[in-house]
Amino acid sequence: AASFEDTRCKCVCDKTWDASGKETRAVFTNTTRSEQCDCEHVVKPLAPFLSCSRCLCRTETRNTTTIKVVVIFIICVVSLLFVYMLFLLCLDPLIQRRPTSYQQHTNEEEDMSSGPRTEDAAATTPTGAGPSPQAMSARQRSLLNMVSKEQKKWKGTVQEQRKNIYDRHSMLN
Amino acid sequence: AASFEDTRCKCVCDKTWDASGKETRAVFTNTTRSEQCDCEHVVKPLAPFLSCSRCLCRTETRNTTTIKVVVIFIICVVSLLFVYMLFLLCLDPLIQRRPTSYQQHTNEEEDMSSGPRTEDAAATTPTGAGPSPQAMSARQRSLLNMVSKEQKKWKGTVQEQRKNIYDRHSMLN
Amino acid sequence: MRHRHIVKKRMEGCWEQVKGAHDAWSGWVCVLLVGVAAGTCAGIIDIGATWMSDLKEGVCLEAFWFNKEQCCWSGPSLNATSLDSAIKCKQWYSWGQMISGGSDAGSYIIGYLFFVLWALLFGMLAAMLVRVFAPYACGSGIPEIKTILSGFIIRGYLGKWTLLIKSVGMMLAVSAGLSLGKEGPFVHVACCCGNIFSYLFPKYGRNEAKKREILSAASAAGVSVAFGAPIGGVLFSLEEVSYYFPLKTLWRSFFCALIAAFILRSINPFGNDHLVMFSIDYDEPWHLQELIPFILLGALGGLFGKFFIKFNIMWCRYRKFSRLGNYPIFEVLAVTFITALLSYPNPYTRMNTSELIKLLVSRCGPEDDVELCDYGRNLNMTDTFKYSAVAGNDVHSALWKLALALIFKMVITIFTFGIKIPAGLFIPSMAVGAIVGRMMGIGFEQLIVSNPDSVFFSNMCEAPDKCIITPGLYAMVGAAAALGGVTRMTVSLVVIMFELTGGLEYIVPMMAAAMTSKWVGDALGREGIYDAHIALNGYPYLDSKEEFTHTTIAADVMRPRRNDPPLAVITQDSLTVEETESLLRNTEHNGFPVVVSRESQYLVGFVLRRDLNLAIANARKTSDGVVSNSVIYFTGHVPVNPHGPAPLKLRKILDMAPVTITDQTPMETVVEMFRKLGLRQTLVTHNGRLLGIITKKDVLRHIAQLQNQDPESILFN
Amino acid sequence: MRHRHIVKKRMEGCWEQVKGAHDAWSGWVCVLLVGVAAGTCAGIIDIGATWMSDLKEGVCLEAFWFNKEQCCWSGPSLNATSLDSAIKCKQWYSWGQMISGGSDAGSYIIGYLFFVLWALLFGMLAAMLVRVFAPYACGSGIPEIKTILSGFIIRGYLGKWTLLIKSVGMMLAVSAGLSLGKEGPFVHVACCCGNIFSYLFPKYGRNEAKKREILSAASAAGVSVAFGAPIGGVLFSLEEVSYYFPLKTLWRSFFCALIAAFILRSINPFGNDHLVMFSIDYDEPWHLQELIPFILLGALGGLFGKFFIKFNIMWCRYRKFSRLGNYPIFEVLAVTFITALLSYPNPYTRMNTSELIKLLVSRCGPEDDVELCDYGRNLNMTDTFKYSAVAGNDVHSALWKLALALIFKMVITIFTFGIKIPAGLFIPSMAVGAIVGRMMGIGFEQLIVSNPDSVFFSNMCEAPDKCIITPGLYAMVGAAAALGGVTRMTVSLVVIMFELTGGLEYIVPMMAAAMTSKWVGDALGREGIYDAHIALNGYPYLDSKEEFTHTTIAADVMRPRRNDPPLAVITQDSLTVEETESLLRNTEHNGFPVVVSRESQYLVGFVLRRDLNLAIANARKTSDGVVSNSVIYFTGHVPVNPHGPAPLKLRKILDMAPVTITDQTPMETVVEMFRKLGLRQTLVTHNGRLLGIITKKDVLRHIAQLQNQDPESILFN
Repeated sequence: AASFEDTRCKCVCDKTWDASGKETRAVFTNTTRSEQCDCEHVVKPLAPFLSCSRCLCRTETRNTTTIKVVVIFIICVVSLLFVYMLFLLCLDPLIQRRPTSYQQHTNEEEDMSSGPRTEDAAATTPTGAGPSPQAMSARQRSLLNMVSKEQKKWKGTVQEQRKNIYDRHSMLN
Repeated sequence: AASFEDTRCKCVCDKTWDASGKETRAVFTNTTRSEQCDCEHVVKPLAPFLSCSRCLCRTETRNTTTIKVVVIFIICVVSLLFVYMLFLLCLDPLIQRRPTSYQQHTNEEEDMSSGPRTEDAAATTPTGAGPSPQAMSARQRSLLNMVSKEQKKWKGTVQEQRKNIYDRHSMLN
Repeated sequence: MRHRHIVKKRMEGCWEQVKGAHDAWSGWVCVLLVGVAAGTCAGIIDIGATWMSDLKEGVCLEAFWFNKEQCCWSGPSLNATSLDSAIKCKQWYSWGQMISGGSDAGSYIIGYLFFVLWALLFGMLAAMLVRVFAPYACGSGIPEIKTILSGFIIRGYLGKWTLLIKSVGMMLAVSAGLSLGKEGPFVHVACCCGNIFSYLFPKYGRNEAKKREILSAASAAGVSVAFGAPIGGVLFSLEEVSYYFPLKTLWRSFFCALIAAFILRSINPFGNDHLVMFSIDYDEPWHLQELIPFILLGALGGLFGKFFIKFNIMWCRYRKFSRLGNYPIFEVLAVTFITALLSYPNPYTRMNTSELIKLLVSRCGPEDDVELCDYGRNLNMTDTFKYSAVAGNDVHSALWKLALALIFKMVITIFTFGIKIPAGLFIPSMAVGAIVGRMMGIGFEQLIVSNPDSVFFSNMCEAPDKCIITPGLYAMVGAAAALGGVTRMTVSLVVIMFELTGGLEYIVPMMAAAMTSKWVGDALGREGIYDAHIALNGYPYLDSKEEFTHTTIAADVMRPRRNDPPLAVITQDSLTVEETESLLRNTEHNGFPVVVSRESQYLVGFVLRRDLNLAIANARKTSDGVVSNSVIYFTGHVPVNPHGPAPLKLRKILDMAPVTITDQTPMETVVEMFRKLGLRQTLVTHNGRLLGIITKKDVLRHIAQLQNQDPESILFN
Repeated sequence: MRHRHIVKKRMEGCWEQVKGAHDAWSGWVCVLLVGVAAGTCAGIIDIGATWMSDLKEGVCLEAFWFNKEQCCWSGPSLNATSLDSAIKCKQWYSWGQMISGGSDAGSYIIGYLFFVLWALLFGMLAAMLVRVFAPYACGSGIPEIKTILSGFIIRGYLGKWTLLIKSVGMMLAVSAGLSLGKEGPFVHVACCCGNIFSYLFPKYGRNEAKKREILSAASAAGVSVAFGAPIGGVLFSLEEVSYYFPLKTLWRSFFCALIAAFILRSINPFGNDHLVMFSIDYDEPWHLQELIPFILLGALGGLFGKFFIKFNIMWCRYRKFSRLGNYPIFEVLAVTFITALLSYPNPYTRMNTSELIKLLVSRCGPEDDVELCDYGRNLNMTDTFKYSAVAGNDVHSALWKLALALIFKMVITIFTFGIKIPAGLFIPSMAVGAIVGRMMGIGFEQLIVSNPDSVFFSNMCEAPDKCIITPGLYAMVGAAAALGGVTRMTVSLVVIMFELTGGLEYIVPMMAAAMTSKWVGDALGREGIYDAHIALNGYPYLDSKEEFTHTTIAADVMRPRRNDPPLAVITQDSLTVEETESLLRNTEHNGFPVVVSRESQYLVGFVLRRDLNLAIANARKTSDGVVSNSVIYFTGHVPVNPHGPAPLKLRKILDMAPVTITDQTPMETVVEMFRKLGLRQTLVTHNGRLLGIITKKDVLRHIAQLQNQDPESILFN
């Protein structure tokens, strides 16, 4: 079993050839921290005939834990997204069985156009700051309702984005 | 007589001590271009006992002609200025024997103030683009007159600067 | 009165100061958070992308979370024959090796198959995720961010889902081996972070103009983490992305960029090796006559940029208007399949593009056993790797492969940039430039090595066998030239390049190439790729770099035109609620000028459609007595009329300080005012009377008309 | 009509393009020339200054044009005992050696005497030349150039004589050994070059706004040659000097800065040694806990900056308002005498200040035999100079001398900056910071070397005798902090510092120090030294960095005030020539608004006093029939009145597009318009009627009033 250390000492030497004319290796690494990182301790034991004047040694560190945690985190995120995507694509239409409506509105007009519509548009974006008035008034309803409403809003936004990009080709070409 | 070369090879080695405990020199230079610039050619002949692994050699160039020309040019300029200054300070007042008049004007107003005065001011600056109208009309007069007029204008500018800085202390404090 | 005013000010001074300090503080905290978030995202994406990329080839069985390099990190060195025998990295198992056991041909075919399948899987996943969760996450994002920073609002473009999907999609797209980079999308990701965090601070979340300051800083952080180049990031934000870059945000942007780079460096995903992206370890001098190839490289870069932009835009236009646009996921799959199929056989296309660039810009050292470094060196010389030598056979075969890789990359990138997954352009164009540069560098090197005694090259050789030409430098210069040709960046490009490589002394070569590239590119066509995409999409973006040199005046541009119906105006004290409502119904303007009377047309102010709508609806609901024929008053004092219906006072929604110009104002000045003051509209007056209105769209249409373009292509018109 | 207009435009298009190309071309040629000139000037000044400096100590008898270093360049090395015996440089003769022959005490005294005499001679010459030929050549020049770039015009400030005298005076002043640098004045010199060359191109010479673009580029070139830092120069110009920095000039500035640096590098005054000013040859890592001393250095730098600014301004104010100001040459001589007298005994003050900085920021190598490098090193270790060691006695004595030098420099610089010779501030403040930094670095180094096993420092030592702390890095950071404290530069400072030293990896320490320094400095007082000098001189400079946060409106600021006489206006068709002339005589305004009639006050346009004056004088001279009671018409059509005197039509001098605002406009917007559009005045209207006028001076006065300053201190008021 290999050990995956966090520190190594890497020495790069000039290439030479041994007696049989074969090229010797030029890079030597050593992962035991206890020894000093110089040619005498790293290269000499392996290749006593190499001249240390042509070697350059350097300590290098990495963080294996970070890599492990991040990669596992990424796998989880991608899997979750994948499962949720499958749910949305396959099961959701079966459950809901009704066409999702969305209102088409033009983007630039929005931030200067009639008040209520703008309010509405702001509330449908996932980036909206805090709950919108409508959401506030929905406090009486159950939590489930709120979640499903949020989800519907989000779906509306996504559908509109999809419309902009995939159908009307008005953005991001 | 020393020779002042344009190229040298400079080798810097680690300090060592000779048999008598005296520090040896660490820097070796060689100005003969023909030889190669490395430890073998520069350090070894002088100090055969030094290890070349601890020496670093570098070719350096300079341009002695540039230095010579520039320094002589500077000496000339400074001398000329000095002589002219002496002339202005000592002889000029004796020759002219009349107070140089200058018109005081405030600077910001200038570039938006009444036309003729601005024209005038522009013409008095040494940076004015091309000859001013007055200078054009003076084409009939002799060259000497023109030079003396230019000089007078320049003196006016300088006197005004002097006034601003040394007397009124309104600028550059 | 005035005196009292000042005294009041002074008393407020202390409180103002506290408020001001808090305000400034919140800005700093916000950019700090943005920097930390951008750095973290970049770290995660870096690790994920390299891991997934290597997954195409094999897996580190004992610790599956390592990529190939990390897997072999602590064992015997990667690319050197051992002292005794050829010890390969034992921990890494390629798919071929695992399945076929040992046979070489079978292993190759299985490896090929897995390579293509993984690529297709990644590409498909990326395209599906983008389509299902956040369509705005596709593309590079820089054109849109430029547009947003110029004052346009795209709702949801910088949202949470976009951030998540763009990050994941970027990893998948890069891992699929497509010819795209993750550097452009980093800017988008950082801007998403900026937008999300700005909602924590009311000062920034509620004010679009203030939020743009944060976004400017965030885009600096994006480039900073993409390349590890904080200063380059700030300059990129200043030169390329930001529209208004007030100097007070310069410092904050730099702080943000630096924090992001610092966080990324602390995460230090792959150990010390990768601190500077393409770090070079040489500092050999360059010689004056080398400027000729450098300038040639610049010209080639400019040409490449021009043609790349032209064909890419052509293809995007085709996609936009043809049936191709209806099959985005199929398109991604097709491009992925072709890319994977063609790139496996050639080692220079199979490897990660940024690794390829790194290989090309570096000098051959003693530890390099690759084809490109097969030189006949005299190993008894000191500093043998500093000097050029005669190339061996392997170099020639490498040149052939590089040439093939060059053609492949050039063609495939045109089709790749614009497909509906997150995709940046920096790395592919740099790769193209670096290949051309390295090839030219090797050619020049061999020319000189074979003629060391020539008069032209005499100062480049210390001795006949000691000539210094560094092909890696040519690759670096070529990369800068190609990137400059495509993006038309200048100063920021040079700074990014030298932060990227650490080659501070090569600023003149880089500069010469970048300059030539820009000049050649501009001579062939003024637009960079981002501007071209902005124009293709018709975003309302008023370019702040182009000079407006025409002599038209405001009267030529303003609405209403000669035969148009008169301008819809509101009088300050005579219009009834009903009339106003019908005006609101019948027009679609965003706002209305308020005048003294319809006859005199003296301008009083400007009122926004939204405010007017809200105010009337509100008054109808709550105020007692406001009915359809109530008169709306925008004046300070309202005449008391006990018989008529209750008046509606709307002075508080009136903007008393609209920006006005006279009809004789040159359009040059008007354009400058729109740019510098960030106006949306300006009112045109003559002797104090209102004549018309000029909106940003009118200006854009006018400019398009003067450039003989279709003025109606401006978006959302 | 409109269509024809467009068609005409198109026909003109081609010619316009040619003209446009020529215009762009002339800009590039102009900055090229400026760059070449700035580089050449810098090369000459560099050579001259070092030569003259060394003249104080001795002369190279065989080739008098060499300074000490160049004199001994090719002989045995300077600072090493020879292999056999102590061979000193034989070509260089110190004055003491030449005159006294050999005795040590006599030689010292004669050397001292010559040192002081030469210094006095140089100082005297510099002061006299400035006084006689170009008084504007004194000082640093940066505050004035900032003011000029903000739109103010100082005639003759950038003239030929200023250039010549500033260059010569700079050499003399530096050679006199005064505590000043030649880096600030380089900016002034480069701007003079820019101004002079802009007259070769009518597009730039005739248009002040265009000329300022050239001046921006020139100031970038100035910093570029001062430090060999082209990118830092551009950022300096952007951050500190320039007021309007349109992006299109960014590229041109960079080009100019680069050409200047390239020319200077080609002149290569002193051989390869000096390519980067304070080049460092180490790239040791720094550790996280070192940030504490770095931040401490930053705080000290901020404190130093604050107190330096305070005392320097106090002294300058004293000079300005007391009798001291009447003896400028005497003052220069006195300061020179004191400086020379006190600096000779201490080697760290006797040497050139930039050499001192170079010594402090560099690492002790094998060739260094100076006191500061007296460490007890283990010479058998590989890379012994990389690791810290216990300091010897010489280091302690060097620390004492450095402390004395620090106090001396801090005090004398306060009195030096502001005397009437060319004087920059960068080098002295960097020297102060570098001394503090080096001292702190050595302290920290010794602390760690004596406690290598401590928990806090464990990660800084590979082994008990292998701790890495680089005191030179501390000096570098300290220099950045002190310079940042004095000038309040931020990004450009960091960029300059790392271009200066080549230490790309030390950007975080540098940044932390610069940031702390700026924050500490700003907490104690907002102004940098240049802003403080601008305020002291009362230049009309509208700071573009400070936010205007007050809630006043235009009506509060405009003239006429409540009790003032009404605004002097001209009616468009009723004023006679005589009335206008009397108006011109009785008022001193720079321009007059033109209104429809005195009763209605509807605004028509704006006419400049100068134009009006010229037009009337012209008409009186040439037009037939224009007499004192001719009516002046600014309207398009003039009623035919055969009986009355001939009318005077002045429509062509009328500016039909004056910038107007309403009286309710917040001053925040007004200030922004003044800054961004570079206005000199704006007219205030209400419902289309003219109410008043706001000039730049009114704005400045208003800001001064809000900051509780004396509003009447604005210059030329």
